[in-house]
Amino acid sequence: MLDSHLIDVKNLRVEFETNSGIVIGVEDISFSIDPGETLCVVGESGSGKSVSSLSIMRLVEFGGGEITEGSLEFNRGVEGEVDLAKVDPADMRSIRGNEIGMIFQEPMTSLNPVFTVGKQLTEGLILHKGLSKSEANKRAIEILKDVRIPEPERRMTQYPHELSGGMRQRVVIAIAMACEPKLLICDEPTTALDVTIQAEILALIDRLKREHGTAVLFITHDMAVVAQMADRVIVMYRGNMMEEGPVEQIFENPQHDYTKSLLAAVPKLGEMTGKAFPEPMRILGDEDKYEVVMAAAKAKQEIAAKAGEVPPLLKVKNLTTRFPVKKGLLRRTVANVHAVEDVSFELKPGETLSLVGESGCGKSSCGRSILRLVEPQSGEVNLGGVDILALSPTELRKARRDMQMVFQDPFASLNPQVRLIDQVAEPMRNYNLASGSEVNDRVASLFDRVELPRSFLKRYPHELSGGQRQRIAIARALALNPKLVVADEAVSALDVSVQAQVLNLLMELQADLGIAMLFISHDMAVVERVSHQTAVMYLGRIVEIGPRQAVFENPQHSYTKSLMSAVPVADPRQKKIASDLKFKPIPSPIFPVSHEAAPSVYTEVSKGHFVLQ
Amino acid sequence: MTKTAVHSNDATEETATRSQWWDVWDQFKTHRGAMVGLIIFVSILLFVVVGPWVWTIDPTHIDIRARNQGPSLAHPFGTDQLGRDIFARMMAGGQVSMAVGMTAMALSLFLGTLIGVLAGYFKWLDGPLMRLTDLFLALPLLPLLLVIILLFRERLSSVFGPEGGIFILMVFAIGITSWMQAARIVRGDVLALKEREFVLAAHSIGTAPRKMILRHILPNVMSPIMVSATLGIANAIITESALSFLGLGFPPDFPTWGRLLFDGVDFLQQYPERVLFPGIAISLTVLSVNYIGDGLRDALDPRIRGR
Amino acid sequence: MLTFTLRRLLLAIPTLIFISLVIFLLLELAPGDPMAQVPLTVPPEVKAQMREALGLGQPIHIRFVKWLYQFYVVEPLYLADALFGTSWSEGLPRIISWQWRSSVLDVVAQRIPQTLWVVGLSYVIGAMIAVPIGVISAYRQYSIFDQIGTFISMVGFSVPTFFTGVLLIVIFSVNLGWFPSIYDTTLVVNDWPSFVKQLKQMVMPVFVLALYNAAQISRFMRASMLDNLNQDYVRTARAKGLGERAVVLVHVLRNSMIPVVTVIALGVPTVFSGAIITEQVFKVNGLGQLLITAIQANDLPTVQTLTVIFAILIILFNLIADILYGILDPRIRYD
Amino acid sequence: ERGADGHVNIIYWQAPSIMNPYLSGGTKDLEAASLVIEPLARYDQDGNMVPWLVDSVPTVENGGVSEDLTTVTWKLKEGLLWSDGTPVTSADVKFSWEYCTADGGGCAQSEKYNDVVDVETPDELTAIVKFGVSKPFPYGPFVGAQAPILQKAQFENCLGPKAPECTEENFAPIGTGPFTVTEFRPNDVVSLEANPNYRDASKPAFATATLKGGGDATAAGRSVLETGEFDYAWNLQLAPDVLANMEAKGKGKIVSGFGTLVERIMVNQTDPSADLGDERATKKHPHPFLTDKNVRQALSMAIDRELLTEIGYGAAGRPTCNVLPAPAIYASTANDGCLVQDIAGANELLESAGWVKGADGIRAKDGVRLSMLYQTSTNAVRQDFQALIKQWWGEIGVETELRNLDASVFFGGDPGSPDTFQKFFADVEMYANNFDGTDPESYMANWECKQAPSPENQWQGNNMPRFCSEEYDALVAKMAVTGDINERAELAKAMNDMLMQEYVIIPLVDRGRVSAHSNTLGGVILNTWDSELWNAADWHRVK
Ligand SMILES: Nc1ncnc2c1ncn2[C@@H]1O[C@H](COP(=O)(O)OP(=O)(O)OP(=O)(O)O)[C@@H](O)[C@H]1O
Ligand SMILES: Nc1ncnc2c1ncn2[C@@H]1O[C@H](COP(=O)(O)OP(=O)(O)OP(=O)(O)O)[C@@H](O)[C@H]1O
Ligand SMILES: [Mg+2]
Ligand SMILES: [Mg+2]
Repeated sequence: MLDSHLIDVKNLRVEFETNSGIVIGVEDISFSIDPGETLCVVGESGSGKSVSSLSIMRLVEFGGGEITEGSLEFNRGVEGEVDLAKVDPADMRSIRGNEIGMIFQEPMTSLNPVFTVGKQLTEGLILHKGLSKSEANKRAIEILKDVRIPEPERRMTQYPHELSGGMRQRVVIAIAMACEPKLLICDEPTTALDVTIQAEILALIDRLKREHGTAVLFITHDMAVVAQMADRVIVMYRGNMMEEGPVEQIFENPQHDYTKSLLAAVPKLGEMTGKAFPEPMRILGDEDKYEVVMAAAKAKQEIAAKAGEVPPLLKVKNLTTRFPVKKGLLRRTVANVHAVEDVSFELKPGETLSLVGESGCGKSSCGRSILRLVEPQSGEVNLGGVDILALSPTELRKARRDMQMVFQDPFASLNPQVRLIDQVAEPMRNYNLASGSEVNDRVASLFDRVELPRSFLKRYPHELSGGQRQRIAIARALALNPKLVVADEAVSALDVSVQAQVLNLLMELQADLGIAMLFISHDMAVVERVSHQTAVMYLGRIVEIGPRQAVFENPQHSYTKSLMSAVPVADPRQKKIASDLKFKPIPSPIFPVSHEAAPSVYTEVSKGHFVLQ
Repeated sequence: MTKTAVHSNDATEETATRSQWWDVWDQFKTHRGAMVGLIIFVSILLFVVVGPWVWTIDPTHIDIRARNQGPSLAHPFGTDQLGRDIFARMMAGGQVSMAVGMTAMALSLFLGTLIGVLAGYFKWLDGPLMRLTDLFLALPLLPLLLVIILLFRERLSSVFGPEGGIFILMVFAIGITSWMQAARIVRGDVLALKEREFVLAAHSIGTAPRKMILRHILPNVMSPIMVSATLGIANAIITESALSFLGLGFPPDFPTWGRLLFDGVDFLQQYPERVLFPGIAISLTVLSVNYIGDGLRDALDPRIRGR
Repeated sequence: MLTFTLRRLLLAIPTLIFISLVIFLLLELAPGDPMAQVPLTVPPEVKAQMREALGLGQPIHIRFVKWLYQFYVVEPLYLADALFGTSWSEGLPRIISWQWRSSVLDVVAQRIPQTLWVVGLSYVIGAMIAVPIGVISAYRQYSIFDQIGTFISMVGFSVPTFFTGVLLIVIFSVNLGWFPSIYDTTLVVNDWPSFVKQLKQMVMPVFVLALYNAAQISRFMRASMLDNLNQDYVRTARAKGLGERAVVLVHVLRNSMIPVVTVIALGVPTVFSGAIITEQVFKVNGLGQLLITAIQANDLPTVQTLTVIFAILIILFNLIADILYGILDPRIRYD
Repeated sequence: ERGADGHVNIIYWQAPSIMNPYLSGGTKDLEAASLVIEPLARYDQDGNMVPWLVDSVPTVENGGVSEDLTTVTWKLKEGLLWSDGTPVTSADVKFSWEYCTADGGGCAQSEKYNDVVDVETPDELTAIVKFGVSKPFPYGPFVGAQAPILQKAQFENCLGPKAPECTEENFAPIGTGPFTVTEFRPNDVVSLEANPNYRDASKPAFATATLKGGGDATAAGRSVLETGEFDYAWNLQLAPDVLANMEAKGKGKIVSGFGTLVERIMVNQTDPSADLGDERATKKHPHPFLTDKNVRQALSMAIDRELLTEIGYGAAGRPTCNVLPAPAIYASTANDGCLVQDIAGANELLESAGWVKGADGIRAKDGVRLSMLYQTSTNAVRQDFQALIKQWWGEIGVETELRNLDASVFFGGDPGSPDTFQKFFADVEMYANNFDGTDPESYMANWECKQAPSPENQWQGNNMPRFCSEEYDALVAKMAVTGDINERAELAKAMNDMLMQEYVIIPLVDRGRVSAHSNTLGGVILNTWDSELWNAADWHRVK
């Protein structure tokens, strides 16, 4: 064994005990990471990436798993090498958080709901670095700044549920990096982040690696990120390692079929230049179907285009949503978060409006406000002629049949006590759409559509991988055949091949059933591929909205431009991390109670393409 | 290493029609404490229900010559100060105590959970229902029970017969005076659960409030309910005896565990077994229910299940 | 939260008056008679005169309003007078017990020390041992500790205090002679021996009650801990390298305390009213004994006053529980 | 020597709530007060009247009572001082009468002063009680623990409706008794110290005393007999073997004495059926079968009183066949046949009266089944009695349903409650009763026709069986005007026998009083005719 390896994993095998007996999480996994090296792990969702990383932290055992085979040699420097699989709990504790930091996949549930961000952040610092409380606080604020959270001082006193998905994710990142560990395990650290922040975070990780020699184990679905970050890559499939090699080799000369299909499915920004309509994703080995779908979709779209003006399905006017910020023991409202500020747009049936923008800019809030899952302050939402904001609770429930949401954090949005089959069947039962065995059949076919094995029907949410959970959430939203779907980061946790399948599915359904989709995403390449319209949000307002082609090919607003420039390229030879990126400091959406927000005024650049003045 | 182990994604599917309750039962079966509890509980039930068919001495028969006897073959648990067979009295008393304990506990849990859930879930009900809870907590128990009994004893007796009437009255009286704690705890949990994202998600798929409560809220407040259940049984058994003792319950020659215990306390020094038998019976019942509740809770929690 | 608290406090006033009314009607309706304890040798006519002298001849609504006035106006004035040396209450009628024919609240005040010493202390002790027991039991679920803890608490809860109390007396007072079986409420603690004496007479009642309280609270604590131990955030805490102690005591405990706080706060008013049997067994003669003797003697003014005092405590502690709830769990919204 | 023996600890399992017996009828309060305030004369352990604050008890013979039985002249002892040092005068005596009879005071003892029209105080030491009618038994006022003398100076401003305002006075009356109150905690404890001005300079032997209240009889007994924490425990009504077991510890002694308390079963002569609505248990509807004397007699015959006594009271009880068992001159022997249980005889009696057993073993006649509801108050011994008697009655073909009721409901006169002993919505009921002092006149008058509780008199009245006999009423009237003690005795016996032979009252046990004192407490003489603490001045420490 080479002494320079920081960690050397050999023949790792992890098993879980479930209802249906013992199942293997991962099997025969071997890899090593050197200091200052980044190992990216890609692979099918559910292939065991998270399980492997949890094993290194020896945290699988707290989740019902067991390391049944293999060794995990970790070089502790002066203290020599230890086998993490065997080391005693006390030593393990001094390693965790200190020498190995981990960023978890689901940011909502991995933060303690009752402690402030500050408390959770400083804990490790105080423990491992022996800092005093005020020193730790200072350091924590620095780290929050590093992960580009706006207004870090204020965030320190906020609770996790008051943050947007991306902010939570950054808090989790900050916690992992707080003690400057030797090995940083990142389990999809940037999936919830917009590209500009993602680029920042990647740069931060890269800097850590360069300056401190931190080794990074980086799990991601985004091949572009892999290309940017990785020194070496492993590809996993169904609990096994398929392929390992330097990043260039993997990208340029993939050996395994799965790797090939993975790379084939990667969307690239700019691919769609010159095309007016969305196109399905390419899937290796499925070209026939692709052609068919393409043809069908084209035909429909042309018919639609010829038919001229279809009345819009969803009309949103001057929508405003604010959250109170409370302070002190008596928790008085001291300010408001202007999460959504004077947002207006229209959406036609069969069309996709993509909402992009910086993390925390109010995309989720906007989506939720439209569905009245949070109560907006003012504005107007009209869905198919129904004034959603005026509905009584019972009417609203009826109306929900037509509008569905895929939640950003799939784990939190699934009831831990209910089997998947019942979770997906629930909407159908709610509206009496099916009964008896018909329900089961429909659930099963939904599972098929989102590429989940039927053997999962009876599992519980915690027994799935992040991507699998997300597919459950999609299946549940589709169960009702709604007219409007708000997909909040619906595919961000999926590996590219599954992502492609799911996106194709969504597009197919859209074409078939005329579903209108509000597609919230960070992945510009995906957005480019799937959307008819694109809206760019910044600080609660839409700063630019228009046909996708117009926005992508002719971005007007400065934020849109910086967004475009920050998109990583899926080519390991074009690394641009931390070289030419310069971002403006992030302004705050929090205003005092008395603040009067100015109305949004737009100028029309070209037909249907508006830019905020 | 198990040969059957397969990769998680490939795990074969069994008959999909098996309901969730089968899983719960499967899990329950593997819970040692729960099974022991269940066995004890069933044994106690058999003892009090089937026992009298086997042991045919009349529990109220007085054999004055056989007073204050220690355990013997003729009287396995001995006799009391009037020469009544304690073994038979334990069986007869158990029937009443178990029946009252279980039903009163069920009623109080039902009320507590219902009110707790309604108050936690529907904001506009929270105030009134919690003030109602305050009121019930504040009402002095004894006068309340006296009034309940005053108002309803005759009426119920005329409809359900004297014993049936008193049984209903006792269950009602105990139930209605002991639901408040459960209600407050459940309400608290519901308040927190309501803010969880999966509840929001359930809203978005159009789950009606009733279903929301039954499917999403209730299963997640199981554990305090289970604890209240165990504590409730003990409480009901003891309260029953206190009520009977005050003349508010069953006739004085009607043995119940609580009453046997109460009567036995005076003889603690001479005949300690007289307190011990009913004391052990009550404790065993409560203990077994506790373990059953534990097992059930574990079985219902999918995160614990499968461990 | 401030408005929430204020609103609740304001709302408490009509609630209390309503509760007072319900209690009043309940007591009126309840069978029983203040003359029940007067010997049978006293002829009925005399009893009728005695009833008259107690004010029972007045119509019920007058008596209620009178009581309301006395309780909510006169008695607070008396209290103010006692505290600040003012003389606002002079000549105003106080609430008079039918048993001792003198102010009810004076006797209540007399009883508070022993109630607090014995019942209050046992509650504090009970809660203080219950929390760690619940935590350890849950953390080491199904370990020996847990099993024993479960066993003791179940037995402790299911065996009534009239039995455990007497058992202790028989063992420790009768057979061993360590502790007195009868509580001396007149004992003044002013030096070491009298303090020891006080400790000795408190040991048994405090133990019995603490066991009972601890049994109950620890069960809730354990259940709540079990609910939280498997949450994802616990994994995060572990990933930070926190020791198990910190993971459990900081992260899990805080979350688990949320429901338990309700249980504990809810139990505080019963400190004042709930220990009737134990007080009887050990002759502590605190508020519980006062209430039960008043009920037995049908001393309505005393019962009514005590009950309403308990109601005030209940409302107060429920409010405190709610506020604590909001503080412990930032997700809860009260507006 | 006064105060030489230190401290004495007394436990009453019912705690005293007030020290003024005029404001409370409760025995516990009377007895506690008797340590402090005293009557002019009281009864000794044999029921004899003894002078207390006077030198002799006035009688017709010594001229203290006028021939026409309308005036009684009491002469106070000379030199008597209140505990505050002021002299006791006849004005105080007179004041005590005024106090109790003042309007709006609700004096619990006003019956004692019935028919008193005036109390004259010709001099400091003489008080002449004037009755409006001739009083064959004129020892109501100022005699016994119920009617002690209050200090005028102290209570002057506490008359009538003002009585409750005098908290300090009611809690710490100034008295002539051996002790004075230092601290009174209602329903908890009374702290006392020796009265510095007690008439006998060498008494009391104890410097201080505590009278602790609360708990239950078992605990009280235990604290005297087993742990020795207390010196005296009052009224230990416990199962005989429990008591015997306690005494075996050797720390104390049990003392008992007999008075007039009789545990009895009342047999309802009216129909308590709920169907009758407002006329339930009134004379309008005679009882369907208990009006048959044979049935009542059979019920009595089936009972083994010896056994009841042995199980329930042991040495503290004796079987009795009379509702008036004492004093000796009033005790009839005519009914003693009942002492022997006779189940066979009872069966025969019922058989011959036409009550035949049905298939279920219960006798019936003309469709009327002998099925009864048997109620009593909650009390361990009573429940044992119920169970035993139920079994015996079962043996003679009578079915019994048992019910026990909370004492405060059962004995409370609340007209709104169906469960009071006056309403008697049951077929038979059991409780105990006695009378104050030694004169049974008013006691026997309880069974006059007009004493039957009914809606008309708000269910007040003590004639629970609703017994009604002109003959009996005539005897009552006669006794009220008969002065001669022997004649009175004959009348009382006749009344007793009439009740007994009609079997409307089935007496069970003559219950004694049981108390306990520690071996180190001397001078205890149990008195059932007056306060148990009557001679506390003589108590002393035995070394
Ligand atoms: N507690 C558990 N019990 C049973 N099976 C589990 C458990 N945790 C994970 N699994 C299974 O183990 C497999 C690997 O899961 P893992 O979370 O490592 O996937 P992943 O590669 O991280 O996927 P994703 O990219 O979707 O997050 C999945 O099939 C999952 O269903
Ligand atoms: N319940 C809440 N209470 C207070 N503030 C909130 C709450 N929910 C969201 N916010 C704030 O509203 C703003 C917008 O949040 P939102 O979740 O809509 O962002 P987003 O655009 O979806 O971001 P992301 O891409 O990171 O998910 C953020 O500043 C967030 O802190
Ligand atoms: Mg994962
Ligand atoms: Mg979001």
